[in-house]
Amino acid sequence: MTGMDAILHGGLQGYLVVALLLFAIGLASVLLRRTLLLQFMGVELMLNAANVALLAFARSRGGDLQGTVFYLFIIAVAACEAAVGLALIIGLYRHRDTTDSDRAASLKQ
Amino acid sequence: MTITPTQWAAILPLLFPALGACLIPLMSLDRDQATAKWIRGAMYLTALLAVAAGFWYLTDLWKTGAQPSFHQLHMDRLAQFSGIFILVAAAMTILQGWDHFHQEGWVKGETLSLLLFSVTGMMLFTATSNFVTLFLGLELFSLPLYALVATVRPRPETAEGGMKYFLTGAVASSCFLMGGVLLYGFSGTFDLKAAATVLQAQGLGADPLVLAGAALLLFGFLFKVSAAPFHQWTPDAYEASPHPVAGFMSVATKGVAFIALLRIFPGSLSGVRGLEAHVQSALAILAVLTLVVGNLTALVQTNVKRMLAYSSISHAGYLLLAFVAGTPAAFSGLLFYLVIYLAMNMGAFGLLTAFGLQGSHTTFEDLRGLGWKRPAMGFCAAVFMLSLAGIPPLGGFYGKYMIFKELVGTGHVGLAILGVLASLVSVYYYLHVLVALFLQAPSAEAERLASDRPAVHAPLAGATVLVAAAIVLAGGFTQAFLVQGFAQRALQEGLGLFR
Amino acid sequence: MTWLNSHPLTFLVFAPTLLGLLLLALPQALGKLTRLLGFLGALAIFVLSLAWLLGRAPGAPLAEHAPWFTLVGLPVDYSLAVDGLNFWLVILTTFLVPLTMLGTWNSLKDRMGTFAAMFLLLETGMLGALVAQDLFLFYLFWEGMLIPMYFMIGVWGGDERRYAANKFFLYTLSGSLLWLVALLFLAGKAGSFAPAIMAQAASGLPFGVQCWLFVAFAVAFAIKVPLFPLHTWLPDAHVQAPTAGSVILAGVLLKLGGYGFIRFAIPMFPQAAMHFAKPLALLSVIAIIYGALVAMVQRDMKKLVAYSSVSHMGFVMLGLASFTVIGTQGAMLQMLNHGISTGALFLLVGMIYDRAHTRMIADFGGVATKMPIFTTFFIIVTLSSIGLPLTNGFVGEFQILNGTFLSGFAWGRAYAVIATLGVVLGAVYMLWMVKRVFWGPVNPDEDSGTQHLHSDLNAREIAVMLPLVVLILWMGIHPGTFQAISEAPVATLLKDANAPAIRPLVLPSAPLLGPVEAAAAGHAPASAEVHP
Amino acid sequence: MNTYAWLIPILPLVGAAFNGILGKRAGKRAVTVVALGTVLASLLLSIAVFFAMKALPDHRLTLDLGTWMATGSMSVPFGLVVDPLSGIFMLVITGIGFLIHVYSVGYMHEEEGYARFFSYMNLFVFFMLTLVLGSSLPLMFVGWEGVGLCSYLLIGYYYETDFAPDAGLKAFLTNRVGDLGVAIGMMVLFAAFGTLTVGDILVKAGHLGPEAGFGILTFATLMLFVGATGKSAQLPLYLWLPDAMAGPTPVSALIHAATMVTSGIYMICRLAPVFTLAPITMDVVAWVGAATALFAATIGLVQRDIKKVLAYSTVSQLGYMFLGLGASGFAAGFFHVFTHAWFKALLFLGAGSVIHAMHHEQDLFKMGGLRSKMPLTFWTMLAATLAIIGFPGTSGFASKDEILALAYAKSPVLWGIGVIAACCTAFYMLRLFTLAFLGEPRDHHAFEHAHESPRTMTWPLVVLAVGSLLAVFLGWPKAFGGDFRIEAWLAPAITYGQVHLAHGEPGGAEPALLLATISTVLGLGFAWFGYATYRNGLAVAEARAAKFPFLHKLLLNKYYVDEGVELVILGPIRWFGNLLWKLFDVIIIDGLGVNLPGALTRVFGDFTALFQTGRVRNYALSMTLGGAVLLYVFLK
Amino acid sequence: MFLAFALITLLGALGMLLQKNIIVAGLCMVASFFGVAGLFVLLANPVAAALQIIVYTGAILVLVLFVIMMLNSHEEEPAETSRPIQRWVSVILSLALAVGAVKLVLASKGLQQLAEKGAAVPPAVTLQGVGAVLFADHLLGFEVAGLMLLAAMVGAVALTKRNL
Repeated sequence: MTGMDAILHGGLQGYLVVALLLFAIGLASVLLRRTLLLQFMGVELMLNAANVALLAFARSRGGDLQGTVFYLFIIAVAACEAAVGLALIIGLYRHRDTTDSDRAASLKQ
Repeated sequence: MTITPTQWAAILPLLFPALGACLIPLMSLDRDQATAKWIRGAMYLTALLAVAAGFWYLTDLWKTGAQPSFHQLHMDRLAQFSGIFILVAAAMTILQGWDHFHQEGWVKGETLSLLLFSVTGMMLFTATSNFVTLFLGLELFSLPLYALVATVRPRPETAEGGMKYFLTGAVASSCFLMGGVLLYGFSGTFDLKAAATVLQAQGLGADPLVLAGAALLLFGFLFKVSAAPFHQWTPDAYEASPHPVAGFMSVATKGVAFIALLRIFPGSLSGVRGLEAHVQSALAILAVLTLVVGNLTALVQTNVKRMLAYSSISHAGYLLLAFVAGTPAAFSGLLFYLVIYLAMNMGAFGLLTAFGLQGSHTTFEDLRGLGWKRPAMGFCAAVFMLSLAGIPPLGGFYGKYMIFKELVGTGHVGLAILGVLASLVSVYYYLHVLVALFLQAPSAEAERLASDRPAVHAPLAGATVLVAAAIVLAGGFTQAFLVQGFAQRALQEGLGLFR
Repeated sequence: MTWLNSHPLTFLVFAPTLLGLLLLALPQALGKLTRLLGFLGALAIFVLSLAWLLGRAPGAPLAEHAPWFTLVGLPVDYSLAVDGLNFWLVILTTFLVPLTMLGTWNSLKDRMGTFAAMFLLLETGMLGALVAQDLFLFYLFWEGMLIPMYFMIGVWGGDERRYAANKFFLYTLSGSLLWLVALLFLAGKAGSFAPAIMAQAASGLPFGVQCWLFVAFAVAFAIKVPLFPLHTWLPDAHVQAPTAGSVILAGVLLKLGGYGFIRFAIPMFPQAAMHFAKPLALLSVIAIIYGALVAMVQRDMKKLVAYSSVSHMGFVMLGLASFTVIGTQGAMLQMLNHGISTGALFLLVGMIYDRAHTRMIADFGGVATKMPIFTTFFIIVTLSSIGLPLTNGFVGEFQILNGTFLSGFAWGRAYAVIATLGVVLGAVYMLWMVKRVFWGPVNPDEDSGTQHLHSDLNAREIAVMLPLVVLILWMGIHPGTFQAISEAPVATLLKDANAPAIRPLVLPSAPLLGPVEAAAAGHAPASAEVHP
Repeated sequence: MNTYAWLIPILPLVGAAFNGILGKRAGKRAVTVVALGTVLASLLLSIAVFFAMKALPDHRLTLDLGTWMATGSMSVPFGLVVDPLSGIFMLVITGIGFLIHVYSVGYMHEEEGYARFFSYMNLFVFFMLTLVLGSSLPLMFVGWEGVGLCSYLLIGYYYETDFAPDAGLKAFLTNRVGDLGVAIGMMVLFAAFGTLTVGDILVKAGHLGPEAGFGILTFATLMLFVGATGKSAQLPLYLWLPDAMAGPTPVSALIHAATMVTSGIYMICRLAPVFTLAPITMDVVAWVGAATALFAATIGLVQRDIKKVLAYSTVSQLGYMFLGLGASGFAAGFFHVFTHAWFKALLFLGAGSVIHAMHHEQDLFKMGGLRSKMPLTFWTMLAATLAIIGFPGTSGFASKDEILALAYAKSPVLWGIGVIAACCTAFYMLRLFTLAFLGEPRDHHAFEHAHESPRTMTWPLVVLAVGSLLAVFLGWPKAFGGDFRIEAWLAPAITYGQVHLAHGEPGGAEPALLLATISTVLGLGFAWFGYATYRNGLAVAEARAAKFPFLHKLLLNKYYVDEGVELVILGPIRWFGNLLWKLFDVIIIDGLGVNLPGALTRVFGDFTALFQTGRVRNYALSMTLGGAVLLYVFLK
Repeated sequence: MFLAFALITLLGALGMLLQKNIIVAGLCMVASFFGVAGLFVLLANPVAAALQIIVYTGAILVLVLFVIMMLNSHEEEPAETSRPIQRWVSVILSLALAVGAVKLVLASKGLQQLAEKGAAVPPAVTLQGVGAVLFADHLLGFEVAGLMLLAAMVGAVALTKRNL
């Protein structure tokens, strides 16, 4: 299978492309969106991208269970990040009444 | 599933703070505790005890020379070194926080608990070369810190600082994760040392995705050491957080990130040929950028905490130069530098607490004349600032001395000259603190602080500052002992350098 | 006691620190008592230094050596020694410290104990730098001096003290940091910080590298000297510093620059030093003339004296750049001279400032009428400063000029002749200042400085000035006391450095002057220089 | 006896120290005793040493008192040399010095700074003796600068006035310019001869052929001569001497007439063999001397201040001496120093006596008719005036004639200038004398109170007057059939160590006699002219001056040299110093070199701080950029 | 099949990136996560697919949407100032990253080898197998994950608890 074929036909390369594009979109939403919640979702996307890559690799290594275990941990991390992140966003909202990250810019210089 | 005594030995140092972290929130369940001082005391004592137990255990381990391990956790000399480093920082933070958190309107135990969680994570982070554990350690120490930054909820900017730290940190750890996953994918193992062997054996060392993975891994570390351009969260987070927490972050985060960086890149991944050169050239560029940005921006700060934040960025630049030199001597210089840096930066942030500066009252104006009002603290301030500036014979000088010596020795004279010029610039803003403390007439705030409180405002904070100053001063005379007795042994026996 | 006998230099260097720390620890309420304690301690140190240095057996070197530590593969030795090159500078330092304390007894109103402590810490730095025989050790003391001086200027200084203190600190640090890089480079090559070993390593390097290293050394030292055009920190530092700071700055700190040249820069890189002799000498000559011209138009007495320092230290550098025994010896003496004379001038300016609270020349006039004793001392010191024969200033300048004129370099003669102009200009600015301050009718302005002078020098101040005057005359009449000890080391140093032989003028025809007579005519004790 | 010769300079030093430190407490009597006693002791010792020296076979007494400076090839001893040259000088200094000390007791007795005055005077004697007796050039330089210092202190004696300190400063600084020359000259001689001891230099110079003189030695001697012009007030460094009259009159007599100002001549005589080797220098000496003699004499014609007249006269007479030296007449020049010391000291002391009598009135136009009031002063002044105008038979006649004869041998033009200067001298001296002592009193109030001076002041006058007249016997000019004995006396000193020293040979007797007669007659004629002009008051002179208003004004303002110096030299130097300070130091070095980098660093800091926008998106972006850089570096 | 899930995933993510309405963006995110779960099924990993839906979609995203509702901001607030530089640099960087990613994947020889070597479909991952590995090899990780969850809880409480 050549490269492009592999991508289109669900080879390892295809999963990696999906993962990396997902990663890029996640990063782009952190960079381009101003709404903190969406930026946070971008981060979740980035984590998911890693997940896709991880499990694709695990599969091509003969269904390596280590990968799935690590996936479990990543989910736990994502959950923890969600808890802390959302708490921070709520805390910010209470003080500033906004979820726009550009408006929360009093610390600078 | 039984755990052998050696395995216990490996995890006990982590278990103590973890246990403390779990216990303390339970203590703060009582609703009326705001009035019950003894509960507060008990919480602090528990935290201290947890830290002290870990410290005691680790020093004991150091003395015996054993390097036990538990699964992916290797409590080798380097891990013991960094464990001691972290625990000392934590102890200082707790002592400095005793009164300070109270004044800032936050008395609950969560702060302490989070701190101890973070400590556990840090110890894990520096004690493993397995990516899974490394990542979990990173998250375990980062997540509590995100929260800690924003604990002083009455201040409006704290949540902002926490949010910034969190968001940038999450991006960085995602990148870190992606990098690790890529390395795993190509090697089939999460153990980075084994991965390096596999990659080298299969000739994948120069595969673009492997290199990209390594770069992303480095990204994560550089974020934690706050090297430019991954540094911008630093001043905001420090300014937002309570002084002791800022001190803890500046010292411990940077310290563990550097030690882990040392363990992974020149350590575990050294098996991949050619990677070292990439790392060095990338770090050379970023070190220059870090030195320039850190020092220049620090120069124009009006807020002491922000100045210290930028100064910590610039110190990351000096420390990165050790990687550029890349010799064992430079790394032992790095570890020595970290030890002194621990004392002087914890001390510097502790000064703010000890002077009784609260909230956002941390500008140079607020410091005016305080040096004379509190001579002991003023003396400490002079020691810290001059040491941070690298003026001999203080400890800070020797760290720079060793790194520059190795830089020059490996032919990077230009970088060394840039380094000394940067430290020349840094002298100016460190002196600014002394100018405010000693060379200017006391401000109204200073008069007020001096008049309505006892001589040293926060006794424990003052004490830790004094201890830190003593360490810095002593560091200027026991440098050879520290380097040979600790730094070199950590590197030699833990990492296998100096062979 | 046995420890003391075997470690006199350690004691000498660190006793001030101990004393200083003690003073810092004492409560501030004891202000005056701490001052007294500091003075007595410094005096005791002076007496001990005299006893140890003068009392030792002739020829017996006073040295201590012990390995200290090894870092990054470089051993650092705790190596101290007093020899011909630093002997009198050490005594000058221990002498000036108590004297200055006494001389500025009442100048400060607050934090006297802390000030005395800073002064003593500074003494440690200076003494340490003077006796250190290991470059790392030297560097430690060299930089260590900055800190107390910074506080002395910054805390107890004048209105612009913060600017001056920062400038002093950063200016001097900038030179020494670059120097540090050179030091590390060379030490890495040599594997040691011992000057001799480093010199050997340096001689193996390409000439271009040697030149760069020498420049790094020279710039660090030249800033301290200070050599034109690196002198601009000096006027600010001097003017803003409290009297004691100015005295010790002029008296000892500047000397360390010249001392650095003769102890390290020249012996370690003789070839490069020779290569740069001409630019160094040129800068020295410019410094001499420039300092004098700028001093001439100053309105502040202290600033005038500060610029005169630039001019005088230019002579020192000229003598060193001549690479002759006469010139170098003259430079060594001139360093002592400058320490005594300019130190005395700053003390005197301080004394009048304490009374009148102004230093502007225009605020005075007719001071002689009000303060005859003060005037007498000032005139004597002035005469020494302008190099009147039989005072110390003359001997140094005369030897420097003759040494330069005779030097083996082609430029020597022209530079010597031009530098002589500086002697004239020196008289111009000093005596013009004297005229405007001391002579003439009493300044009639009610607010003028002269009107505020109500008392002449008291016994304490006279006691401070008398030793200085005695020294001025002693050094002028019998410079041998101060020069004999450095004669042999200087000669050896120049010989080792392969300094070019002196170039006497050749008269067109000297048919009857045989070589035997010639050798007899120019008698040269222990010297590489023999006149034909 | 000889081993005590070192006491000669030291005794006055002791006196100076005593008077300077304790004088004020000890009282005037003690001060007087110490000051006079030390100088007198010194004088007696000098006489004894002088004769002891004469008894020595080579007329040369040396004394080594230890080392002063010794390093490398330089070794300078403290040593004394007494030979005829320094011996006579020593006698003049101690002798006339003693007389003037005595005179000062009377003149200064009301002064508050009595002790200070005598301390300075004693110190001056010490330095002057060091100058002449010192065995090496640096030691001579000690005296050279030392007398400059004393001159500075004594001119500025009235320090609470405005003008005296100014004059003192001017004197010192002008002298310093000259000293610069001496210093350079010493350096060159040291480099050339390898020694600074005068005797050794002379010995070595004696071995040199005449061709050695070009180049190095010419430069050295010219530099030394620059020093001489400073100390001996020659063109162009004469400026300080007229102003130096701000000091007390005895000071003018001792320092600015008899001794210090002649040290330039002494130095050239001392180094005569070296100077002789440099003919160009000798020409310069002669011409500068002649020009000074004429220049100063013309200014002297119109001055109103009695001391100023004498000051310009001194400058002029010093020019004469240099003219003699330049014509290789070392003995002649020196002889004029000797005679001049007597009569000029006398003139000054006489003037001082007049001033004292007139209550510090120095304006000649306000005097007149004092002959009757102060006869002793009148007669002694007359003797001095006759001597200075070269009245046949006086000492001045002898020395001046010898110089003119030598000048003619060198160049008739020099002789002409000399004669014109002599005529001017005769005119203004008679003008002074007439205005002061003859005619009608012009200020009656002052005249009424005028009185003869006390005895301490008058008897030195008498002694000096006798000296002025009798000194002639030391050297009756050859032109008039004398033997000019002093030349032979000095020969051992001047030709010391010489193998082939060219002697200045005056021409044959016939033209010499004729020339001498011409100059003498012309001088006497102008003397009469001066007397005639002023004997009936000022009217005639004023009428005559009105005919040449420009010339008169030019002379009255001393050719505007002071103003010119201020405009051309001092002003620009100050301007230049200010320029260096304000532009170079403050703006260029400190501003551009020091503060600008500092400010730029701050500006850069402000710039980098701009990136810290506070917006988390920007932070993430810069991180991403950093990541991109990392990826680029790794994948490159 | 792969293409369909991949497109759902990427388009859902793109929708999240571009959608103005926050709630809609959140729902796009849900779609994307479902796509990812589908991909996991294709990767013979039903355990991961199930977890993806249960934990991610079910827990985390619901939490996020809940917060969105709570904070009462459904539309993105108008920008204070336009920042074209930030926007364009970000867009360019993201595009470069995307393009670069594809190129990297194509350029990677190692990936190709790996894909060829592991082309055969392995047996599906079972919960049992995962559990065995988890408690044998990753006991430490498991404990740490537990600590981390506790820490996050404490942190969230510390940050949001109403009464201090």
